[in-house]
Amino acid sequence: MTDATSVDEAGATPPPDEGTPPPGGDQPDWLPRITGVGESVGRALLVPALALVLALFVGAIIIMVTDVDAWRIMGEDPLTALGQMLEGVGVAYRELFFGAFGSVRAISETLFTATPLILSGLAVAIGFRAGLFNIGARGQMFMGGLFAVWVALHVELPAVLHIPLAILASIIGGGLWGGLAGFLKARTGAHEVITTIMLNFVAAFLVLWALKTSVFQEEGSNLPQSARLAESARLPPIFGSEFRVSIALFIALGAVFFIQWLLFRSTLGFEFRAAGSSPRASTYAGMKVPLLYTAVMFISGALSGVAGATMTLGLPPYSVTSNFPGTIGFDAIALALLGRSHPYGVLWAGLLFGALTAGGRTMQAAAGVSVDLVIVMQSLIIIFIAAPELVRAVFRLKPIEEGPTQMTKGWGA
Amino acid sequence: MKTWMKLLAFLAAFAIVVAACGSDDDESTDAGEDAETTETTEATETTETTEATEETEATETTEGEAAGDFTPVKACFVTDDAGVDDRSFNALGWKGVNDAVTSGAAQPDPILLESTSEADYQPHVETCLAEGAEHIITSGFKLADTTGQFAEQNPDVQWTIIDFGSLGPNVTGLEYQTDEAAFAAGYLAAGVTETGVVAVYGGENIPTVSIFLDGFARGVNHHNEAKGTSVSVLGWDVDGQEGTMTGTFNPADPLVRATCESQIDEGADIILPVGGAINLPCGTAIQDRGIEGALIGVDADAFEAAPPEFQDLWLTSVLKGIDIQTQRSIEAHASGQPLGGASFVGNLENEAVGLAPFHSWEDRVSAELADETTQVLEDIKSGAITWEKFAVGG
Amino acid sequence: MTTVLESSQIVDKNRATPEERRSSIIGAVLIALGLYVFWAFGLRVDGDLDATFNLSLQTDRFKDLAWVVNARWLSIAVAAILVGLGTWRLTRSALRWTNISLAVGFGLFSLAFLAWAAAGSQFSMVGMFRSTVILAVVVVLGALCGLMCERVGVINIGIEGQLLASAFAAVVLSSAFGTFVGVLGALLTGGLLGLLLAWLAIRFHVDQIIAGVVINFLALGLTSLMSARILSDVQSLNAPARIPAIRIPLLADIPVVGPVLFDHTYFVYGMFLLVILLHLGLFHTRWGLRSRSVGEHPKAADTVGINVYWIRYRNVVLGGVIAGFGGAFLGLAQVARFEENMTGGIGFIGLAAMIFGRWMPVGALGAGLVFGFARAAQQKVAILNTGIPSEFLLMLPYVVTIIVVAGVVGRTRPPAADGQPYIKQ
Amino acid sequence: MALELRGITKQFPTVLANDDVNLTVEPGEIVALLGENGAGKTTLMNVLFGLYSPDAGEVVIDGEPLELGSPGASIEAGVGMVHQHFMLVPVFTVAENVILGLEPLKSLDWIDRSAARRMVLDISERFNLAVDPDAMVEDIPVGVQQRVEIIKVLVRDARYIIFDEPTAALTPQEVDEFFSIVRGLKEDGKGLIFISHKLNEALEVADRIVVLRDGKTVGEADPKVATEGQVAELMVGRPVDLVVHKERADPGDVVLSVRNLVVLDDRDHAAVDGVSLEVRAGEIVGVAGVQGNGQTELVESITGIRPSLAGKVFLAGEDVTFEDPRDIHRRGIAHVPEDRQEAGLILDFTVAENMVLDSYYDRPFSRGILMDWGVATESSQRLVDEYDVKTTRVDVPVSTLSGGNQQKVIVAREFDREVKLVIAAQPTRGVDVGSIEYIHSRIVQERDEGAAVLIVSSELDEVIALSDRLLVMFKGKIAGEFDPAAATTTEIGLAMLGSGPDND
Repeated sequence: MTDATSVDEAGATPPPDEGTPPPGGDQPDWLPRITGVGESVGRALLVPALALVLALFVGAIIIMVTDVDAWRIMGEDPLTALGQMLEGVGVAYRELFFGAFGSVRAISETLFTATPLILSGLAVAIGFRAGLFNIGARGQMFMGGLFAVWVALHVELPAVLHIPLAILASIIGGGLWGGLAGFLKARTGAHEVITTIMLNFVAAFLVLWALKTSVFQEEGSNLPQSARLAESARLPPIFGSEFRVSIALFIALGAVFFIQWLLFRSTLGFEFRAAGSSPRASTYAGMKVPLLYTAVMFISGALSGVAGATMTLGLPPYSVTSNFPGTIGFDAIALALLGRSHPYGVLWAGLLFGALTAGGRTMQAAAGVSVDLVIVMQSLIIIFIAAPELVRAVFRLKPIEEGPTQMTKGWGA
Repeated sequence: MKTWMKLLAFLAAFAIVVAACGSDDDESTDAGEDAETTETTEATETTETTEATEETEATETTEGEAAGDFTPVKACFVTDDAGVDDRSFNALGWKGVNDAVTSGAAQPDPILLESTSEADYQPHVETCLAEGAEHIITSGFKLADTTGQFAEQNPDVQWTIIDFGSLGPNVTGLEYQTDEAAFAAGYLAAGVTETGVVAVYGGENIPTVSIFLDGFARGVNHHNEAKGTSVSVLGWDVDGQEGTMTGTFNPADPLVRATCESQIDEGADIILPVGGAINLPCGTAIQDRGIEGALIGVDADAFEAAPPEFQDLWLTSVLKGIDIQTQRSIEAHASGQPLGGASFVGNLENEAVGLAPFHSWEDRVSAELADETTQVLEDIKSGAITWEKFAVGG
Repeated sequence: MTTVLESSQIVDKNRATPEERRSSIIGAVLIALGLYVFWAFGLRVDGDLDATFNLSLQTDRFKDLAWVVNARWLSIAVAAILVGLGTWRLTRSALRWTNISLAVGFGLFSLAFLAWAAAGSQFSMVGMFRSTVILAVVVVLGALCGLMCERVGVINIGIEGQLLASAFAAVVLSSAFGTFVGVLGALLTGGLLGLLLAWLAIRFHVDQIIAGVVINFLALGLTSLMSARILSDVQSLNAPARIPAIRIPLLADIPVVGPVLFDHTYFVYGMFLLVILLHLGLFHTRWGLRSRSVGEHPKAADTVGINVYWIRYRNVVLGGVIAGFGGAFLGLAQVARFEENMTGGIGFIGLAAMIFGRWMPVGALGAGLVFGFARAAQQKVAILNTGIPSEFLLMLPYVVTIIVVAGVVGRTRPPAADGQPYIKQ
Repeated sequence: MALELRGITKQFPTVLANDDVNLTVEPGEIVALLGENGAGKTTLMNVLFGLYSPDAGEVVIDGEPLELGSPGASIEAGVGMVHQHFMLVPVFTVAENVILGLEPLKSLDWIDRSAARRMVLDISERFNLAVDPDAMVEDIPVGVQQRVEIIKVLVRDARYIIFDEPTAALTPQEVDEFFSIVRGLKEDGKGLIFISHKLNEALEVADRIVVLRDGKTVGEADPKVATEGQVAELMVGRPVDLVVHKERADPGDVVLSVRNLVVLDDRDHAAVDGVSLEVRAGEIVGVAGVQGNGQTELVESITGIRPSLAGKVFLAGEDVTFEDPRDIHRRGIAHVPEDRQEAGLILDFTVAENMVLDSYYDRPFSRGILMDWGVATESSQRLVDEYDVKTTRVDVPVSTLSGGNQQKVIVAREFDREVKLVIAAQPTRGVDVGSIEYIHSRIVQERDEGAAVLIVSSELDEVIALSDRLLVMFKGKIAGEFDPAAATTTEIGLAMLGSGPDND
């Protein structure tokens, strides 16, 4: 009674999420699945590129429509008004681009901004792979960051040891916070969506409180702000102190490769993916699914925790206030989805979002267009990429037979 | 192509709505602008009124010596992650910058950079520098370390930081001993209350918020001691330095209004909410519950600054002259004075903090109480009333 | 030959059934709670102190109702009941009432905690319950929106965005054209975003969670952008009239119940009405039967000629309208002002309430009230100067939710086809 | 007056399921549509019923063309279908399921429950289909669920009724009962299409037999004259051997011993209620019974997936009651689970990944925590060849394989090692004839190599053919033991209904 797809009609089963390589191709056997590039590069990039174009186009319309000054003269002099609107769009996009790629500083900013996004995006992605929806990246960033700050303030070590120890602390902090949600799901069935949302709030208040205790505060200060972190615990900038991009970037890249390896080359990753695709079959195959849930949430939390560490140990001026995760925890969900829960996908998506955010800052300064436009464009890009049919329809491309792009597993079981 | 059309239709509909509002409100827009300018002028008047009420000497004694003789400087304003619409220090700081433009001390179209997260501070400051700003105003203690660092690297630029002390020879720090005025407000509230219960609540238990609550609670206690009353203060524990917090500065969170209602339910009729716009839900609560209550504003004179429908609710406001000092800091710079690096601690003495007039509550505050309150203000200034003041800044 | 046929009354049981295990764990928890109450609230409170729970508001017709109780003795009584209840759970072989025992246990614990906090002082219990209802409104409406969608198999994670966008619409349209248009606009905006979700999920088979996330982003981005670029310039568009409370004659004068339930804006009445309507609707009407069939087994619905897509579109849009109602409450009944990101995550709490309430309207109401109660109660405790840092009180509602979800609710069963796109060949 | 399908063609992404198929059914006629699994029978009927839109062709009912692609239109035109996978909402009551789509209303939208109950009882009495209208569908046995499906169709006044594999899950008695229902419907003037791959049933009940193969009609047969062999050859396209070849069993030591086992199902009811059984090396023990009588839970408990409440399980003399699935698996159990797609395979994993699903953690497929995909791929390739799994490559998702080949993947995975005990549940459900033959022969081969085999199946023919010893389960208990060679289907069928002679 509970059949999803009928068995005896072979053709009726929908293809799975990951683009099935066309039969008869001559790639090495396991390579396409692992790299995610099964189709030709051109075809793979077409839809994302067109999605970006569409998002820019819609964004332009929004800039024009919300140009209050231009609308005021629209009645008397529509041409000038229109010209003013178009000029506004031009300036905004020019600044957006230059702010993201126009200089060494811009590129540094793009990479700097992308770093925690990649890490927390990976956190959400690995959750999706195991069939869990971790909305708690924000809370895990809080806890990871807090643990790292504690080590940075209270341990005295040379940098080569201090930094790894602080990162390790963030792994533990974030991991415990994520693992708690996983444990509760495994033991009591409490849904991770509920628990991670709630743990976000709990962590936020916990950090707010902690930063007011003498454990973290600078002596004599009563501000909710940590003391300056020890020099030895600060993540050293790559291109000198003028540019913010730090070795955190390498940590993030390392994490991408590590998660890639973990998911596709290790037994644990095999188990994660199995539990994500079919908890029942995994149980039948002898895997301990509840344990896997706890483990995957630990790893997911640990990744977010490291993201939190990069926003504390790696954020000049190296004193920590109560909102260091910003909106990264929620952007992470979008990133994971945009990257199709694939580590490399998350990497590219993180760089894209980093560029948009970094460029958005400059755009705000120079063109007076609120950074919120960046959020709108991010959501448009996600829509267009998640609904390739939509893009194809707009550009009148030949539709291709594709199954539903279902990447998440609903509420799991 | 159908999809395409739908998309366009959606956007067109959207455009029409906005256009409708725009054209519809052409007049009201102008009116709005007018109102804004009026507001500005009134605000200046207010300060004067304040000073008049306090019967102090003329304004000219403070920094702005030769008004009008300015070389306009390029100003750049960076908010903290609360954004410029926080109805608090960011908003007031930005107002100060614009006032400086009006007075000719700052060049027109000063740069405003709103932060949404802590990662924005440094790039925003860098943007200010890149845009050639001569005077950079950073708002809030969260920007302190960034400001200190860049001020050192850029000794030729004048900096002003709000709610923090000076960070170098070219950084003016603006701090406010607002508990002095809040003390007087507490005294006043204790005299006005009919239920014998007054209340305070804040957004988060952080110094810039708690300083108001602490001063207010002490003021109430002073009234009890001086007059033998037994007015109780809800929401702040002077000994424990803890109190009722909403945990958010978002006025739309139903918890904010519930917090205020909760205090009303306990009998409070005079309430001091501290934290941006979180006083507005309390105004709605007082109105909707139909109690004879009042609010006390903070930062600016709420009678002027808050939406008109609440005008009758403000007993007074605890003024914190961020706008004025920001303006003066820019003016000092523009008038050719050497770059300054002092911490300015605003207090009753230097009139950077104060108590706003009673406006619509004028009749309900007895002359006797008004005089007593004025006397309390004087006594604090003279040191006749003193207590362990709340530590400002880091 | 192994035709040995044993009866089911086997003595050598290897293991306890999951139910039995749960029952005894909960028994142990209750006993622990009881002992803690005895120690923390019973012994350590001054024996002479009374806690006064006010049962009326100043504005009530019948004033000065109060319940005065000795805090120590109340705590000791509660401790005794908790221990008794726990022991009963441990020994009793019948397994019913497990959840009810736990709920009663938590309720009593809260009472003892409040009595301890209020010892020698007083607070308004009616006010607390009144706040509980108000704090539940958006959460419940969000949850109802979610369950409207999920009952037909569409996961809606965009409740937050729907609330935010409709609050924006409510404020702007109400400022420009009056309250009626404002509320209508909010309902429409919520519905339109529902339509967008349905369109992406049904027409384009976009992963439903992605579609929901996109709606959140889109709503946040667009409203913040318009707020920054338009509302800050044209402030008259951000000044709507507030929607007043309607005091229901006679009913509002009933002691305790009146101020808690019958002196609110129509959003509160609307919430209760919706809960009742949806509950009856889902389980007693054609609409409900068809909706649930689509969420449980869309193909079965299809085979009896029910248009799965139409039902999904309809319910998701209606769900959006409900969220729009919640958005209008946020925008017009609280402060009557738009603030950027003014929902602040409450839509996600609504989502949690939906799961917590097991996809039932009445469950959603219960979940919303539990959350609302925790928020209201912590605010009362904050007033009482207990010395607990405000941050810990503020996190209490979230901690309570986690405990309740983990302890009471446990595994939940979503509609079988939840999140599954339905594709006809 | 007839129902006609003309030139129906339906293309799926990878398969041409129907290729210009024509079919006519007259009122008062039973047409059996025969064909192997995957021959396109169900697709054809789903087209007729409006679930699929065909790429070409038309349907004419009593002279009126039918709007295709809408079940509503088909129902309106008098077509009813009893689906193989029942189209019942498990959490609804019988009455709710029946009235879904034509709800009797009291006022406005309010459902008239008593009218609904009456509708069910009316039909149930008229056609002698006993059901309890207030029972929850997930709580009632499969046979009763089928009756609910039939009532659903009859309530809608269908004149042409399609039965898709209706006897698959029924006991012999239920099958007889079902046939008498079908004949009653025929006398009532209904036109009936009976889809099956069981020749004997088609021959018994049908007036006309139409055979489909690879999406095409390949012939018709008159049941009065045709023989099983002829029709079977028509179906498969080659002569078919329908008997399982095996030698007499030579039972050795006891391998599996189950004592007084009590197991709870998901809703905490004792699904297995004190079962004891033994399986010896070199014998095949079959467990027959209607689905839902505890077989699933019995198997899950023996394999360690579901904890038992009481009783013991011994494997080769060792107590394995509390061991987890992996340890039990390591002791040499091969488990072919009943639910291939949910429990046996991970559909979006590749063939290779599925081939190592329960052995990935050990050499040679991994060292430490590092997977060796090279070895896994090679090994999978070998198994694909050895077990004749039809797939283009081993790195395509297993969901692209047909049901029979999916099942072979599981069999290959489970059998390719030293096996002491084989537990196979519904090993050939939804599998084509060729694969059935193959899987059966592999099972017998395992027995002959000395493994103990426990077969659980609701297909009585299959257990009878395979088993050396036959147990019948009813309501969580062993309701009887039979010698499959000697016992009659009637005897066994009675035990399956709980009224066997051995049942006390």
